[in-house]
Amino acid sequence: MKLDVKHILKTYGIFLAFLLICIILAILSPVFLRWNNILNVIRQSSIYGVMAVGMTFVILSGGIDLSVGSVLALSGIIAAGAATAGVGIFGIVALGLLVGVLCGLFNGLMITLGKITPFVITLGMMSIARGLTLIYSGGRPISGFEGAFRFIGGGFILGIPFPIVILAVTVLIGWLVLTQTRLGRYTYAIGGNEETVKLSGINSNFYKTMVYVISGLTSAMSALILTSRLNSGGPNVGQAYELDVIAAVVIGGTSLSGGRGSVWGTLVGALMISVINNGMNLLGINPFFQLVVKGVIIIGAVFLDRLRDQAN
Amino acid sequence: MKLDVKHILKTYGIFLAFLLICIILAILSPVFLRWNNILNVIRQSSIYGVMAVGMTFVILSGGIDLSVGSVLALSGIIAAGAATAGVGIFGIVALGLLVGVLCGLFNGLMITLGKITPFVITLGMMSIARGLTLIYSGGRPISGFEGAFRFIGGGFILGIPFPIVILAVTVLIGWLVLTQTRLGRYTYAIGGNEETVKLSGINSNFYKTMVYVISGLTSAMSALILTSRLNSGGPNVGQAYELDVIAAVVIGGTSLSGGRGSVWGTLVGALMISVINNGMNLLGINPFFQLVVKGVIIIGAVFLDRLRDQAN
Amino acid sequence: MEPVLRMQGISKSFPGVRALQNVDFELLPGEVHALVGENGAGKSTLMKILSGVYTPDEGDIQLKGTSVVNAGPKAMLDAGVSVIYQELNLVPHLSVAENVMLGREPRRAGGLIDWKAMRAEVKKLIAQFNLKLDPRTPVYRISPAYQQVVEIIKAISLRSDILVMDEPTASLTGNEVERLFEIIRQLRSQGVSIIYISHRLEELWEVADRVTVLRDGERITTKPLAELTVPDIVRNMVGRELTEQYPVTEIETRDEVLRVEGLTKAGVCSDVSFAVRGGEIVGFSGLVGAGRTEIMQIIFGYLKRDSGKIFIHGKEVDIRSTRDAVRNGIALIPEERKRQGLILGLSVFDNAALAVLDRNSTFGVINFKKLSDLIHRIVETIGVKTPSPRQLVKFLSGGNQQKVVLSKWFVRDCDIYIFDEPTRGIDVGAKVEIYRLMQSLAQRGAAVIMVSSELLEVLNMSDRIQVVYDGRIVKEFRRDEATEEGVMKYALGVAGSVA
Amino acid sequence: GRGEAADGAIRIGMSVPGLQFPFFVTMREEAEAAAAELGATIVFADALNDAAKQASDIENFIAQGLDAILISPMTTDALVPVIEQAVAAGIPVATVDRQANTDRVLVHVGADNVEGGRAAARFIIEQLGGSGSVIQLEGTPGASAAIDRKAGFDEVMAGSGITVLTSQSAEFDRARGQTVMENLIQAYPNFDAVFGANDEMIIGAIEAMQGSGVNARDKVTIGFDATPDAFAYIQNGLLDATIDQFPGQQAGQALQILVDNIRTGARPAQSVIFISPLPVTSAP
Ligand SMILES: Nc1ncnc2c1ncn2[C@@H]1O[C@H](COP(=O)(O)OP(=O)(O)OP(=O)(O)O)[C@@H](O)[C@H]1O
Ligand SMILES: Nc1ncnc2c1ncn2[C@@H]1O[C@H](COP(=O)(O)OP(=O)(O)OP(=O)(O)O)[C@@H](O)[C@H]1O
Ligand SMILES: [Mg+2]
Ligand SMILES: [Mg+2]
Repeated sequence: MKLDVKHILKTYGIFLAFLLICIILAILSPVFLRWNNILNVIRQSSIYGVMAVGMTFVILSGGIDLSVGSVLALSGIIAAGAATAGVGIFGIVALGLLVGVLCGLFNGLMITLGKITPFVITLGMMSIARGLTLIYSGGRPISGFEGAFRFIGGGFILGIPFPIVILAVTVLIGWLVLTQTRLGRYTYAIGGNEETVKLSGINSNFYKTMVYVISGLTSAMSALILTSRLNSGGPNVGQAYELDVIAAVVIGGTSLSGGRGSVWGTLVGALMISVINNGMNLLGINPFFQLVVKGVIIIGAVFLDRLRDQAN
Repeated sequence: MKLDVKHILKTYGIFLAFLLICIILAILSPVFLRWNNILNVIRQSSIYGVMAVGMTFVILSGGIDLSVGSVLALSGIIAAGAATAGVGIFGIVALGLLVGVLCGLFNGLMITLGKITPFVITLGMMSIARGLTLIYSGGRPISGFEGAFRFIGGGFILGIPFPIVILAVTVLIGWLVLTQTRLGRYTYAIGGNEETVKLSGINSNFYKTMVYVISGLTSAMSALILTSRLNSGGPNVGQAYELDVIAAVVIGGTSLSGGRGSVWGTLVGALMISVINNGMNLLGINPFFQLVVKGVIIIGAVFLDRLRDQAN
Repeated sequence: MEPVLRMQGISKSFPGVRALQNVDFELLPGEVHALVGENGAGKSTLMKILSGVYTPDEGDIQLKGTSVVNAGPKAMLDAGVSVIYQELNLVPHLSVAENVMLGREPRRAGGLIDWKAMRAEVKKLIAQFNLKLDPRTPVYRISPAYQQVVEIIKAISLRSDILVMDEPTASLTGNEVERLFEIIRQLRSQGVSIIYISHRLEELWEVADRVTVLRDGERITTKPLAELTVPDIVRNMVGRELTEQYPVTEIETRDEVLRVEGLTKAGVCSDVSFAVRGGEIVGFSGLVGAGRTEIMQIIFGYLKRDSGKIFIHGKEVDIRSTRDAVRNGIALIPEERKRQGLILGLSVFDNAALAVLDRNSTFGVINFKKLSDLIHRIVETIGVKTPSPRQLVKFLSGGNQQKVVLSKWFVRDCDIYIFDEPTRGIDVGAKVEIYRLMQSLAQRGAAVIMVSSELLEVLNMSDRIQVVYDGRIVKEFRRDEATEEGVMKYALGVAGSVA
Repeated sequence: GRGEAADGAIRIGMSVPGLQFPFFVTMREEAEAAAAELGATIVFADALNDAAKQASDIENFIAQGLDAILISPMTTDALVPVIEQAVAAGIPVATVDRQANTDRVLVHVGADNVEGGRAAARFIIEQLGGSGSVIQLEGTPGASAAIDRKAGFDEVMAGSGITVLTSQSAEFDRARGQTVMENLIQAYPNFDAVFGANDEMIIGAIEAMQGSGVNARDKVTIGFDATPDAFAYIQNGLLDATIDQFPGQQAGQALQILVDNIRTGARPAQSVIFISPLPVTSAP
């Protein structure tokens, strides 16, 4: 028996912590479990969640990407610019994603070929992309889009908000890529022991670069959701998102030193952050106290999860 | 000859990049090299610089401390509260430092005994300390201090601003501790391979905890400088400082994976960030472009330094 | 016969070290060519040049007549050269199967990895070794010996023309070694050329055809093994006559220093009791996985025990941490040097000083003058080959790294020394030095425990031998009653069930 | 309105861009006091300076079925979708201080930031007698308050005889205001006036002057937001004026209109109410 509990905690520690939080909230607030509120929470987590899938790749490979928030802003403002200039929906999406991919490509190439540590290069990119966003927009939001583009953030498919669909698809694809493709397995391998990967004749630089491209891509996807949802691209959106996104990944059990973790943990991490925010709003907790409560919950949840690490 | 250049770059890469930036600024702005401006820049870097010394310990040990900005705020507001309540200068300083030490102790104990990863626990502390600051202050600055306390941020010793004296002493002590004491050597060793340290009969948990206590202490020192200098403690000071402080350490050549780096590099990293900001103000660069310029300079400087890494 | 590989005039220097000087090396088709030399002689460096990890300063490499110098690891792999590196090269959190097939994953249509095919393939390979190993196990969970086998399987499965094995048997014991030799012979008969590096000189005659001896980065000789004896090779390696392999000294045994009673930890060991007197060397023998390492780690306070008592000088001590153990005068030289013994990114000095900083500092401030003298003396006595004590340990040869681990504990005066596989990867000359040092510790009155998988070493060095099987001590031999067969019988668990 | 909650209390959701700005701290405190007088309670959310979080907060308000929403939106457009969503769900919405680009809100009570910038510029021109030089400290690049205050200020300055020496961002932050001003004192030692786009920055700048041997009393200084700290500096003679946008009054009026609407269904006579921002030169 004892072993069983340990095994469950070991594998699902953070998931159980998450359930516990949900149960407590359901007891404290009748609103929490209402269908609309549940959709709300998941939709809210979609922005972080989608980016966090890309960040999971980066962190699994042993790297870090601080530029996600700024890349989101740049990609969003360019999509917004295109949308107000009358570009069609496919053009907008393509352009937005392209911006993210290019930023990621730049990060990846500077890390692999330029041999600069990921922290520094993505910190630089964070500053540069934000600056470009301000320059492009003149510091002003760009607003007011047509129907098709608005669907991305505001539409529904079979009663499910479209951002939730995007999140689900992204997590699923992320999981498939990580477990079923060479790109995914090499991502783990590079984070575990890059030297071995190189000695096995694998072009690790290519795969490492790809990981940052993926992160750029998911940032751009979040940008499209957010821009559409807010009906406006703003030069200041996404500020300090990197911390929340990395937090979702790390809370989800992915090791910051790379090589170990999963996209499911990340999903739970992202949902947990949304649920905490939602719950505190529902309960009307004083905003000053909210910060304390949030900190305590995050620590507490991971404390439960630590049993898993101990077992390893 | 070729070897010599390589050797110099290898050891002093970031220092040379820093000099280059200074030379360019000196050419572009006649004001840059004026004695007053130099004192200015160094004094401005003292806040980040002092914290970055503590952060160097943390990162050398293989950890990270995201809570420095919030701990600074908490420590500062409590010092400010004490100052306006008429507590004497020694009481203020002792109280401020105590707050930092306690926060660091909490971080350290949760990491070593609670076995929670540093990222998560210090992220939680970041939120908790900020919340406590807001609760204590009611969200408002606490302002207006007496002479003695104002000396810390505004005084001079032999024509040198006192914050610069504090910075110099902190870097010097940091360097001595890192190179000449067990605590310092164990910090490197823990960052290099904690298992080996444990198997060498060393109580690594104690030393690891100390590292976070030091970081809490330096955050509190910066809090005293900043609070005194601003003549007010604010609930919002120090936001996003963690990124700049970690950047100073990493730009200074300390490896984020631990075990390698020095406090001198950190000093150069902190000075560099101040110099870039100062230079852009002096040159009156458009604030939008400032972000781009800053990003490019940071990447460029570290690019120069990468030659050092390659040699290793 | 036309050689498949010809390396000519290879030279390579690192800062402060001339690793190779004008070395020639030839490999014939279907030949097993042994490469031997002292620690730091340049064996691994030569092989890393062959595999494209290093580029030589000078010299040419020809594979079947075409020059391939400077081609890089991938090109050499593609050209049919595969290498089992001395330092394990596995990805800890990937499975055994994935590690074996890394870079060559079978794929289904659509590019997805074909897990079934992969597992089946690796299962077949594992079967060759008669191992019970699930291909799905992550490699960090298996013992170093099994990890070594995984490396071997990986290299063999590449089906290369040239296979380099850099000390493949260092962490293996009897059974696995036998299987490895069979496989080597089989490969040879298929025309594969093998370069075989080892410090266990006796085993060369079982597999190798010719031998090349390196000394201080120079090639001393290349000859068929049939023309040589162990002393010949040793003479070529060290440049002088080495009289004895196991030094003999009479050491007077004193009072009991360490006594362990009923040490038990679920799933690891049960009811382990033994005692060691001052001046005694007690050997622990057993198969890989018998639990010797864990027993020692429990005594050293690194693993928690469920029950059992530890007495030092007759007094029960409460050891809850490694710090308690060291304070009570225990030293443990661990078996996995890279993971448990060294800090690769720090210098030789820092590593060697790690366990004695507390004794050489006042109020936490280190007395470097006193410490330097001590460290320099030991590093010299043990013979760590390094350009300077400031050299980072990661740049030392494998054997020299092991010597640094030994230095770390020799500088500290302890009452009890536990050596776990102390001579793994150590050359013959240095082994003798280490045996002497162990004896001098015993002479000083210390209790010495030696865990080793090299049976001969245990037999020759121990006053008494404890045989461990499945977490228990199943038999104790006195020196005069121990034989190879006797010890093996108990280690295999055969005799235990009878008795 | 959809009537009152079971216990009779009206619950109004209030969302502001960030409590890191003392302006909104004041607004929140005075709003809570005003709500209490009206027999309502405030459910408060801090957007932490993030439009996406603010949108989520409003969604959470809707999910809770609050009776009304009082919002100071992060940007003019970003919150429009959720505001319209709330109105569609039958929840009356009022905006304060910052406006939202929609005609669905019940009322907007605000003080025009552009007008505030103009007022600050006029004050400096008057104090300097029409000639001299000024340093401008802008807010966070891209923030609407920063853009608008700067726009109004620049517009009036352009037509005057006063030179704007430089305009740098200090991100609405006191410590940044201090360092940026220290740097600018080196580059432009002969300035006559400083405009800080909020009180935090101008206070930082005053501390910079005092610490660099420039007497702030000799310079014309004006901030923005009328925070208690600013009044303390005014009392000391270090600060000349601050632009008051009367956050409490804004929130109070908006709350009154919301409560009336819930109780009686009444709609205000005007759907946009502006309170003129004024430079104040002495503590209240
Ligand atoms: N990357 C490196 N940087 C500096 N010195 C090196 C490096 N690699 C090897 N050396 C040095 O080159 C010499 C030869 O090392 P090598 O690893 O080839 O020895 P080896 O014969 O394999 O020894 P061992 O039996 O101990 O494995 C040693 O002195 C070693 O310290
Ligand atoms: N991290 C781990 N997780 C699970 N099982 C492990 C782990 N490490 C080792 N084992 C298993 O525990 C057993 C002991 O392994 P180990 O190599 O430590 O043996 P040992 O006690 O050192 O053997 P020896 O007697 O040769 O010293 C083996 O069966 C091994 O596969
Ligand atoms: Mg070797
Ligand atoms: Mg063992």
